[in-house]
Amino acid sequence: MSLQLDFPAVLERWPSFLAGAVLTLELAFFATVLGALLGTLAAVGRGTHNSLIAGACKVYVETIRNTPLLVQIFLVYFGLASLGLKYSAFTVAVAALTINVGAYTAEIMRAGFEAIPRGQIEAAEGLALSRFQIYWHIILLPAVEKVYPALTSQFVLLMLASSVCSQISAEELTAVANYIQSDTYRAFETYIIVAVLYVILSLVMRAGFWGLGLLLFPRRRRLGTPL
Amino acid sequence: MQQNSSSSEPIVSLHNVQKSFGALRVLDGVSFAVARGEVLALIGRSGSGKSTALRCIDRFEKVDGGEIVVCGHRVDRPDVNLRALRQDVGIVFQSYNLFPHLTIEQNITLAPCAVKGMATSQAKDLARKVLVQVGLEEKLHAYPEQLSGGQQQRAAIARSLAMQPKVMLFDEVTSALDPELTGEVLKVIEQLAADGMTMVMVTHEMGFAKGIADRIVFMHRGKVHETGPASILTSPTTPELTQFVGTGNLKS
Amino acid sequence: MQQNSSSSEPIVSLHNVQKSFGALRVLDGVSFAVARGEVLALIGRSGSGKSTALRCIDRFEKVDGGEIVVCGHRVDRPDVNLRALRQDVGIVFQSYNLFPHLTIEQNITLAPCAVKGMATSQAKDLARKVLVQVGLEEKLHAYPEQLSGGQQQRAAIARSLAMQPKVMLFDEVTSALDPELTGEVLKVIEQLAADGMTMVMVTHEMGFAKGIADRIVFMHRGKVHETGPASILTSPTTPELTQFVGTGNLKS
Amino acid sequence: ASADLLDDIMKAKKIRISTDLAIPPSGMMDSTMKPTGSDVEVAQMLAKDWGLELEFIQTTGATRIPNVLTGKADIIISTLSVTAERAKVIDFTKRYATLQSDVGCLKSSTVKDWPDLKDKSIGVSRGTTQDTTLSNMKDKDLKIARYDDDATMVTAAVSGQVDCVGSSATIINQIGVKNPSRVFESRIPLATFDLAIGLKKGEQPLMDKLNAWITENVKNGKLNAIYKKFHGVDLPADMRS
Amino acid sequence: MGGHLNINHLMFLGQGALWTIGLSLIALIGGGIVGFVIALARISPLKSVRLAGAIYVQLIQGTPLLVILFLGYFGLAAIGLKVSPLVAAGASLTLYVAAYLGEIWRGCIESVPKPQWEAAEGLALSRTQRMVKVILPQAVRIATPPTVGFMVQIIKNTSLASVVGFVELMRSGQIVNNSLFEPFAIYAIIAATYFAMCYPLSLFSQRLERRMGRGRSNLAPA
Ligand SMILES: Nc1ncnc2c1ncn2[C@@H]1O[C@H](COP(=O)(O)OP(=O)(O)OP(=O)(O)O)[C@@H](O)[C@H]1O
Ligand SMILES: Nc1ncnc2c1ncn2[C@@H]1O[C@H](COP(=O)(O)OP(=O)(O)OP(=O)(O)O)[C@@H](O)[C@H]1O
Ligand SMILES: [Mg+2]
Ligand SMILES: [Mg+2]
Repeated sequence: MSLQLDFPAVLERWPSFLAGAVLTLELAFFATVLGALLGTLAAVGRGTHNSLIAGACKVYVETIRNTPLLVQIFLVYFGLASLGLKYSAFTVAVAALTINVGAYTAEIMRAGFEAIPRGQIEAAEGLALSRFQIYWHIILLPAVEKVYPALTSQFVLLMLASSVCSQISAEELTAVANYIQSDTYRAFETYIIVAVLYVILSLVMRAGFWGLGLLLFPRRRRLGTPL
Repeated sequence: MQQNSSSSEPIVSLHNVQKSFGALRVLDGVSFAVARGEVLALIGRSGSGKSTALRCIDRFEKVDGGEIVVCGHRVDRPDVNLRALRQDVGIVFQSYNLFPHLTIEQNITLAPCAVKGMATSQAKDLARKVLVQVGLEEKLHAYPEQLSGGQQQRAAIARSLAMQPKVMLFDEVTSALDPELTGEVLKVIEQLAADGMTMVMVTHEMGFAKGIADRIVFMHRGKVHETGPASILTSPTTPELTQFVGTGNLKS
Repeated sequence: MQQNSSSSEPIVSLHNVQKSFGALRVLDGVSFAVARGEVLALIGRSGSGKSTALRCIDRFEKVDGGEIVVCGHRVDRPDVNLRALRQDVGIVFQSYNLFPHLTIEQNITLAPCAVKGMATSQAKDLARKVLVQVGLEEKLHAYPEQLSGGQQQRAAIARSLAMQPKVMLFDEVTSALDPELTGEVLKVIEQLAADGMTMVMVTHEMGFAKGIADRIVFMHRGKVHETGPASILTSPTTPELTQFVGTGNLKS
Repeated sequence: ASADLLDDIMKAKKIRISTDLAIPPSGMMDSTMKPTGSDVEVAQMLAKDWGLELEFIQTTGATRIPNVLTGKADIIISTLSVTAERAKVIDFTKRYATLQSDVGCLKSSTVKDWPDLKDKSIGVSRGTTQDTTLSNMKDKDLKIARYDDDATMVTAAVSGQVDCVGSSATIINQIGVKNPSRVFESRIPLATFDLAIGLKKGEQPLMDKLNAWITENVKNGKLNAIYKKFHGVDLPADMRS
Repeated sequence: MGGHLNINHLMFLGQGALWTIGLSLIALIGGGIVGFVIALARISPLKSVRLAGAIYVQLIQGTPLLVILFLGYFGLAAIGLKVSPLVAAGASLTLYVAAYLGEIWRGCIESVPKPQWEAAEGLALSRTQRMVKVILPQAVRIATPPTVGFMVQIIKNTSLASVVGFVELMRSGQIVNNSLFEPFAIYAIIAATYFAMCYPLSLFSQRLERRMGRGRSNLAPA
């Protein structure tokens, strides 16, 4: 064991770590909210009878899912700048993450939609509910409940993936870590601290989703059974 | 949207309706009509196409040929206004299909609020009223899975009643009910009939059909094989119906 | 594993069984016994606990108190050998629960092959045989969703029969069957009874109960309220049973 | 663990050098995808002089140091600027080159001195000494945008995401080559950093031998030749004398 | 520095792509096997096994792959274990993928309706038989889209193996880009290459989904 670990030398920069963690959480929060919206719309869009909308949603989902996030971020960031549009790194990061996670959410939601028994939809149709109302009242919540674990994982994954935003000068946790480790050359200490911080952040997010689940699924709260 | 229908004019009419699933011809030229206030019982052995006929009336299946008119809606046409049709028609399925994530009260108030724009408080009163009708008022805040099968079916009927449709379609709704509750539901349905409700019910309970139906349609292999007043059950003319009600006597 | 059971010793016996869901006491000291070869009908209004009692016998619910012995298995004990119990007990549910990803034949052959190690060809012969018993031989290669409700229920019965259990439990299995098919199933069940099969059936069809059951257990609010031979249905002693069968007369 | 790293290297007849091949012009790939650059040639010369086989350990900016700390590489030649903070973790030889850093701005801009940089964004490579130097000028109220590597920073400058860059003169001049409508030039000198070879702490014999090698090759002008070949300028006069 | 994109650059990128495929295969096979075990552990009747599974999943899912790779490679070396980059990357990716697949699959298994479990139980099928013959075939259908979604992510995430010295697709692109300074052209090529590797997988899953759709249940009441 030739390695001397010196955590205090790195930990004394805790305000930087904290600022990075907060920014990571902010990125994750906005991208989660907007991405869930975008993804759900895309999932609904893929299920419509309008082949133009369905096709556009399919192209969106497939393109995003099959190319790396880093490339997407670069294209948004430098692409916008080349068009003369300058937004802050944060705005661009949120936009790119939203576009990215929206595509994954769309696929997961689609699986959830398809898991709703046809009889449920027929019963709703028989009650003269419109397509929108059926989605809103009958399909959405049970579908989300069915795929909630997958969704939770996907959004935590998004939070971890937001580390590539360091590439476009967003000062999130990984960016802070890279700065500190190249300034101090204490890579082990820095990465171990960052690993712990990410675990904490992911627990915070999971706790958030768990709490949200309690609000969203009152039936589960009372009966404890999945749909 | 809805044509004027005098009491003699049928509210539901099927004319030479055809329907196949792949190679299987399930409805093979079915015709019958239901007048306003009439209660029609659709009987026949399993697989004879009863459920399919009922589903065609509310356009859960598109027909391959023939004509279906319900409350003035041309159901066979591709441009039929589905939502208008289904505000006029209430349907209760063989499998209850309550919405599992909503309480019984929410199941019932959903459509009146969302479709008819009813105020929440008014819808809740309505929910209580229809639940009393089916004897389930104490389950207002339960979730469907907390109910036994019979209770679920009654809740599903209540949900349909709450939309106050012009025609009600029932697909073996009493299958899961014990005699006592069947009686209660029967009373509800009799009351509905007295209020002028038109009803089509698929049933295999001959006693029930006899007691409530104004007219019987006996289906056999996708065709209307025999039709007439309830009395045809006691004096059938075709050998198929004779056999059908004959074996049925085992039950009573 | 199985104790010797002389024909007088009960195959199924419940003694003072208690079961609550949360605050709701569903079984409140239920006791009855079923002798070998006996057919017992469990009747009672919706929510009286019939399904729950049946589920406790096959240990789909753990009881809170009391004693249940089935074919020598102490079902109330935590260490009961579940797989051995369920080889001796066949159960058919109110909702059919066929496996949607398997054909009817695969649904039926699954357990005999997997549990009893039966050869595939032998199991297929068996599948054909039990499907003939329930009148469904032509649906051998269909998937459950391609069948009507009645057909699904018959397939579910066939699946259970294929395990050739010592006791069969039925929970409103004829609910979705028309009179003709009910008659067929009834014959199957009579034949099973003649072969010495012990059966417990939850049913709300009084005619059916009268025709097939050796003994009736009438449940009311989680208790066995009245019990006796089929004749108690025509001459009930308690006011509750009187009311129950009284309204039931509407049906026949 | 081993008593003497120099002995090990000589016995193995092979030296493993950790070099980042994605930071031109120090380490990069030529058009036939062979390693090239000033650091690469320094490494090649060192191996040749010592009669050793050379193995480049592929590394990224983040893993240059862990590679020598965990014995996966023997030394680092990868534009390491010497700072007191870093010297706590690894040992540095004497300098073998220097790195002149400037703040570069658009040729058309009016920036002359620090106050002019107010409200201008300055792109840097994250964690470089330029970054650290600028970040420590808290009183000057600078807007610093940090990118993960030089290529991204240059792209940001080319595409207009930043107004200025803090980098080596070589890279500042490179921007105009990529986009002739946005030519950058050095405006404010930032600092000159010493570049040194990095090695694990406590390897004195290896350190002495490396220092001797550097002294010799600074004197005979070989290191200066390499530097000039890739950076276009001579090493500073005080170093050559 | 500078110059133009030539055949050597493309071959270098191709080599990177081969590494990406190789690393992905290791991650998917290793992660799939371990992930299946994790999914079973998470629904085990034994509380201690469930807890162990949950802790494993929480820890791995909460840590970025970059950090796992870094600690796996250098961490092991730091405590005196010499592992080759391939072993380190393979093991790290396996651990990482297993945590995600295990969790996704658990959710899918649990979403098979309860009556199906009961019906299988009533037929005296053993726990294994219930799983293999009744629950898993139904769970596979709902599991396919998220699984493939994640597999595609893994292909792209292998790029992080560059931290332990792999010059795979993304890293080779960065190296080429840093000597050419042609980010748009090079990232477009990288994007297209990733798309070419990932899209067939997406298509495959869609076909699978359609083929399995035939046994779908829509009739189970209650
Ligand atoms: N979606 C479908 N695809 C293929 N065949 C179907 C479909 N729905 C029904 N069938 C078949 O059509 C026939 C008629 O079915 P239907 O449900 O109308 O019968 P039913 O008279 O209601 O019977 P039951 O009394 O058993 O409910 C049956 O043979 C059934 O297998
Ligand atoms: N899992 C459960 N959780 C809570 N309550 C339940 C549950 N299962 C059943 N109940 C309640 O227990 C009571 C008895 O139910 P059970 O299903 O045994 O009735 P039943 O006699 O079979 O009625 P039916 O004839 O309608 O099927 C009902 O009030 C029901 O709401
Ligand atoms: Mg039917
Ligand atoms: Mg019941």
